[in-house]
Amino acid sequence: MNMKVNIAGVTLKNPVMTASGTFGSGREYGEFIDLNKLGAVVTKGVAAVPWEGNNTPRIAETYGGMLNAVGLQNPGIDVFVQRDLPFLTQYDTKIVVNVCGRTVEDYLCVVKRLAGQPVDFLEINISCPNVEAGGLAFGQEPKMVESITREIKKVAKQPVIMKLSPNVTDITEIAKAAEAGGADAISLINTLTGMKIDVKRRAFALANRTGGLSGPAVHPIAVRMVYQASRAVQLPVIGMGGIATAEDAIEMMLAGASAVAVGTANFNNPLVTMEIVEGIRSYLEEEGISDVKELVGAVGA
Amino acid sequence: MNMKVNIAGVTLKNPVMTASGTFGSGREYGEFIDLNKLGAVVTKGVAAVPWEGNNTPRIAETYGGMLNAVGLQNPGIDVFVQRDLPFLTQYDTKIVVNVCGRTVEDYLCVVKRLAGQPVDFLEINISCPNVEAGGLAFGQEPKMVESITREIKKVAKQPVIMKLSPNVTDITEIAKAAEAGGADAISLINTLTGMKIDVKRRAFALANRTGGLSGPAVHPIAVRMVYQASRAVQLPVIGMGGIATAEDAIEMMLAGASAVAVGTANFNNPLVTMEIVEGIRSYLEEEGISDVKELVGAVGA
Amino acid sequence: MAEKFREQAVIIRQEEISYGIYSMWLKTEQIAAYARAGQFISLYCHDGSRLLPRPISICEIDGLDCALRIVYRIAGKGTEEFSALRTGKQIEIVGPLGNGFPHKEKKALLIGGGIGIPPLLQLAKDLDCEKQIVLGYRDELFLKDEFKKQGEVYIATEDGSYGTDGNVLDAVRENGLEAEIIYACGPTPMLRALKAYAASKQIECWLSLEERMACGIGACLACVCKSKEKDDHTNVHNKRICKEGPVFRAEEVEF
Amino acid sequence: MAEKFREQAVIIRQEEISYGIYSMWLKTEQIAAYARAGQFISLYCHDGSRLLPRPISICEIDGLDCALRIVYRIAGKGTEEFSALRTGKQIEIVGPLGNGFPHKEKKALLIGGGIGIPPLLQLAKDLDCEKQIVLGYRDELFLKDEFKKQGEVYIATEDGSYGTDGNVLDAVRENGLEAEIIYACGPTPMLRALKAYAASKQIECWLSLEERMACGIGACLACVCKSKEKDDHTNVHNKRICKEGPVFRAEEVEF
Repeated sequence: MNMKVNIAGVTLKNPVMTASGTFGSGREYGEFIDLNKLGAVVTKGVAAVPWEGNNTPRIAETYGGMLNAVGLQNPGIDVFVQRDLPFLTQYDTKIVVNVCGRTVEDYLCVVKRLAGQPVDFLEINISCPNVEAGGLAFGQEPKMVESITREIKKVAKQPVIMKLSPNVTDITEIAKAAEAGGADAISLINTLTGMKIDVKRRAFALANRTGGLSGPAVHPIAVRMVYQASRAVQLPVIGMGGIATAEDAIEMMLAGASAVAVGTANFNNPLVTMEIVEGIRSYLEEEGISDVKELVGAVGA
Repeated sequence: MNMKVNIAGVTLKNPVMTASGTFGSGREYGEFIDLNKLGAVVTKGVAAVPWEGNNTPRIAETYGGMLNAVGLQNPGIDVFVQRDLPFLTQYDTKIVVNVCGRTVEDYLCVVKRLAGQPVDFLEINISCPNVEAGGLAFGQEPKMVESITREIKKVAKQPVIMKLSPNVTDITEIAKAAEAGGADAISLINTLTGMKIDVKRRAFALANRTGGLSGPAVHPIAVRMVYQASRAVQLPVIGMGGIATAEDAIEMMLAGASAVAVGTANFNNPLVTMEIVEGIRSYLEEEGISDVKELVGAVGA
Repeated sequence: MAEKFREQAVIIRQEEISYGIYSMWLKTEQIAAYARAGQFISLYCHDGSRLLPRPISICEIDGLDCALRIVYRIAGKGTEEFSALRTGKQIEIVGPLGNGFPHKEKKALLIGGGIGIPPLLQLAKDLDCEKQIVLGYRDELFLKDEFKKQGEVYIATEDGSYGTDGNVLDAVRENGLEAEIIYACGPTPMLRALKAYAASKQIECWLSLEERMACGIGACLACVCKSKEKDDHTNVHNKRICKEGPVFRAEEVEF
Repeated sequence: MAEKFREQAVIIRQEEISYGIYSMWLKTEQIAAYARAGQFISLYCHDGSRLLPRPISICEIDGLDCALRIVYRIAGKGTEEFSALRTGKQIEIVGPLGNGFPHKEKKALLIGGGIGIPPLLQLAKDLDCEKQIVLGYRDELFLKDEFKKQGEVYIATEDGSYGTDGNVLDAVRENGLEAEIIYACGPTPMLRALKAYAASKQIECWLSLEERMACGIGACLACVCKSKEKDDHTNVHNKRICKEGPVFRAEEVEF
């Protein structure tokens, strides 16, 4: 049985990746799981310089999900390259570095710095709802998405995945803009902007007031957007949003994703990625499907 | 203690309404609860002529929520006026008639027909994701929202509530468009477009492929949008989206809603609206708040 | 207006009577006293991630003890949750819901297929007339002996391991069964075949239909089926399975 | 790298020891054998609507029986769920997490406030030195007698119903307590006051902090506190409470 998938010319041993921001640079979850068994590790977003992130509380639980407003705290590209990347290259898995910035120049700086590094993909975060400048502001306007994609592609030495926001009227327009800008793949969905209020204190649950909603609660929205986006462009789609079981991952692939990323579910179960890899394998066996790639977009077929 | 709220000059005995489409015209839930105890009953959407709705399956459960694609099946305005309205007027509660249409003329036809009827509010559904024409198409474009609101206001004899879709990049633009068109109030959120795929059959769970996501899963998105919209306009806001407990309702009011509507939670517990009314009352007592109106927008105060 | 109740029912006992099929007796306050054969109850999950009630047909009614029996198959996580409930545990239910079977004094064929078999048991007990019972299974049998106490039972199995090798209509034909009225519940292809059979033989035929439900009480319009005539309530060619049904005259509905 | 485990622990026993405060003994496979005073475990809810683990401090460790004790307050639906678990029930836990208290052989003040009291019990048992224990409560006392077995105990209550009328620092002053080292856990205002007190008296001071957590293992960066120096791991002025903490030198952190 084949579990391998190919994204923009790079072969992953299986379609299960981690979702940026939930998995650090792999070190912490590496105490629970064998990172060699992942299709890819997607790092926490890294910027040109260290970012302090938002004030606390940065997190709030919601019904079937959670809100986060970490605000892209990160140690900056230098420490990342010196410390985190060498940690990851010890493992036989693909490395996707998530890149964030407040300006186009910020993004370009990180992308250039990674040019000679042992990195398999760049994932460009233009969809973080929790930072004042950059992030989501870049990801909601098709023209902006196209132009930032084009700028990044000019300097990138690795395939570029544009990570899209679900906080838009029409996801297909944004996906097409990324494609027009030359993206090698798209990933979606980032989190949905949400809010929680503590009724006892009559105050915001998060210091940042709003946060990004993730977890199983948002899965049906993610499946819909992956379905729409994958039919709107020729690019491979990496599907994420509330995947917590092998069934959820398979559903995402049937909708049109070539690979999937698991995020919030790690917090509920540090071993969940391993269970999903095994669950997909079992499903293929039970259904008599010899190649996991046959699932991609196979809904209604 | 005062539980009364005022929306566009109409006084409701308490801020708890039902959400359109989940409550029929009140008859079925009237077998479980005392409709007299509701702030208002919001009817299922009614159109100029009977609508057959979508094929089945029309419903799918999701994690902490559900998808529906009923497709606005309704008996048409004539039967509604002859049969359902007289049923509702037996009760000492306010009546909000939800109006749907495929064209502007459809909406106007229903609104005119209701002009002389014992109806307290019109709620205009420009945000249903489950019909081919009309519905959502009207609700995602600010210019369209403004113009349809203006047309309706020209003929409406009751206060007009515009019901907004969350499937937009910027809810404040849509809210402002409704205000510019002359709306008396806005209600939000309608459902978020979602999809579920049955992995065993590798087929869509809903005949309509996509459906509207509702339930506690979406509550944080609703709270955020109510917060944003209520600060963008001077209109009263009716908050809905995943309200299942008194706490959820209070949270929505703290975010800026003058009243709330309870939808999907009725399916989980037919008595839930009564429990929410009582729960709000208890909260006010415990917190020493003498007027429920003090909650409106009081987050962070 | 039919009486409906929301109650905390208590599990009297539960057992697995066939692979993945469970029989549960529930103590109710009022529901059993009002229930009729062919009606259903809505059962609510304890787990908060599952919001919608599971509609399950009533298999037996013990009005004296105010107890109800349901027999259901594990079809997902909700029914899996129910199957783990032990004696004494509570479960929230709403009922009785739907119309139930009519009771006519005519020579009857009661035909059940798979998990459509259980609702016919109470009907078989209630009907005071000549009755023949046809039960169709994939392979493993259940409830057979209980039906035998109520009348002549004919079995069909898809794998041919017991009785007629085939479906319920094969069993009807193989045994030359005749009737003035058919009551049936089972998978859609079986009901379609029975509708055609009854029409060709001009036999009165009542079918219990199934569809995904949300509210279970007629408010949400999720669980409709197409109807031949315009329905009084909906004013379109749709009938609510949870309210006007689940039992319909075969000619009334298209499915 | 510290050993961490995910396990299905089993409830040995549980009781309410004060209004809304529960004491639970858990049988673990490995976690208890590796745990130290001041560390915590993550407990996962059964109900699917609650996804995030609840971090709860370890109150006592029985390494021989591989058992752990936690004492926690019902603060929401998750802890309410835990409080209903009876002997023999399972619960998923991850641990041991965090750094725990250092063990120094110096004359010690152990200071706990409210639900910050329990983690000091194991520390009190472990510390082989002169120790004075100060416990601050709003009103109702708990764990007092267990602490008494470990050293001299001084009590402060906010309502003045027992011991010093006031907070833990009032009790320290009223009793003229002196020490070379302070270990403390409790509400933020108390910890702030202790930090200032220790600085003014130039006493070594270790504080156990709290913050909303998601992963509990250092990956998500939710539960940070401001640090005086740039942190080695984060490369900014933030420390992860779940990983570098929850116990910090008072001077290291700003909160």
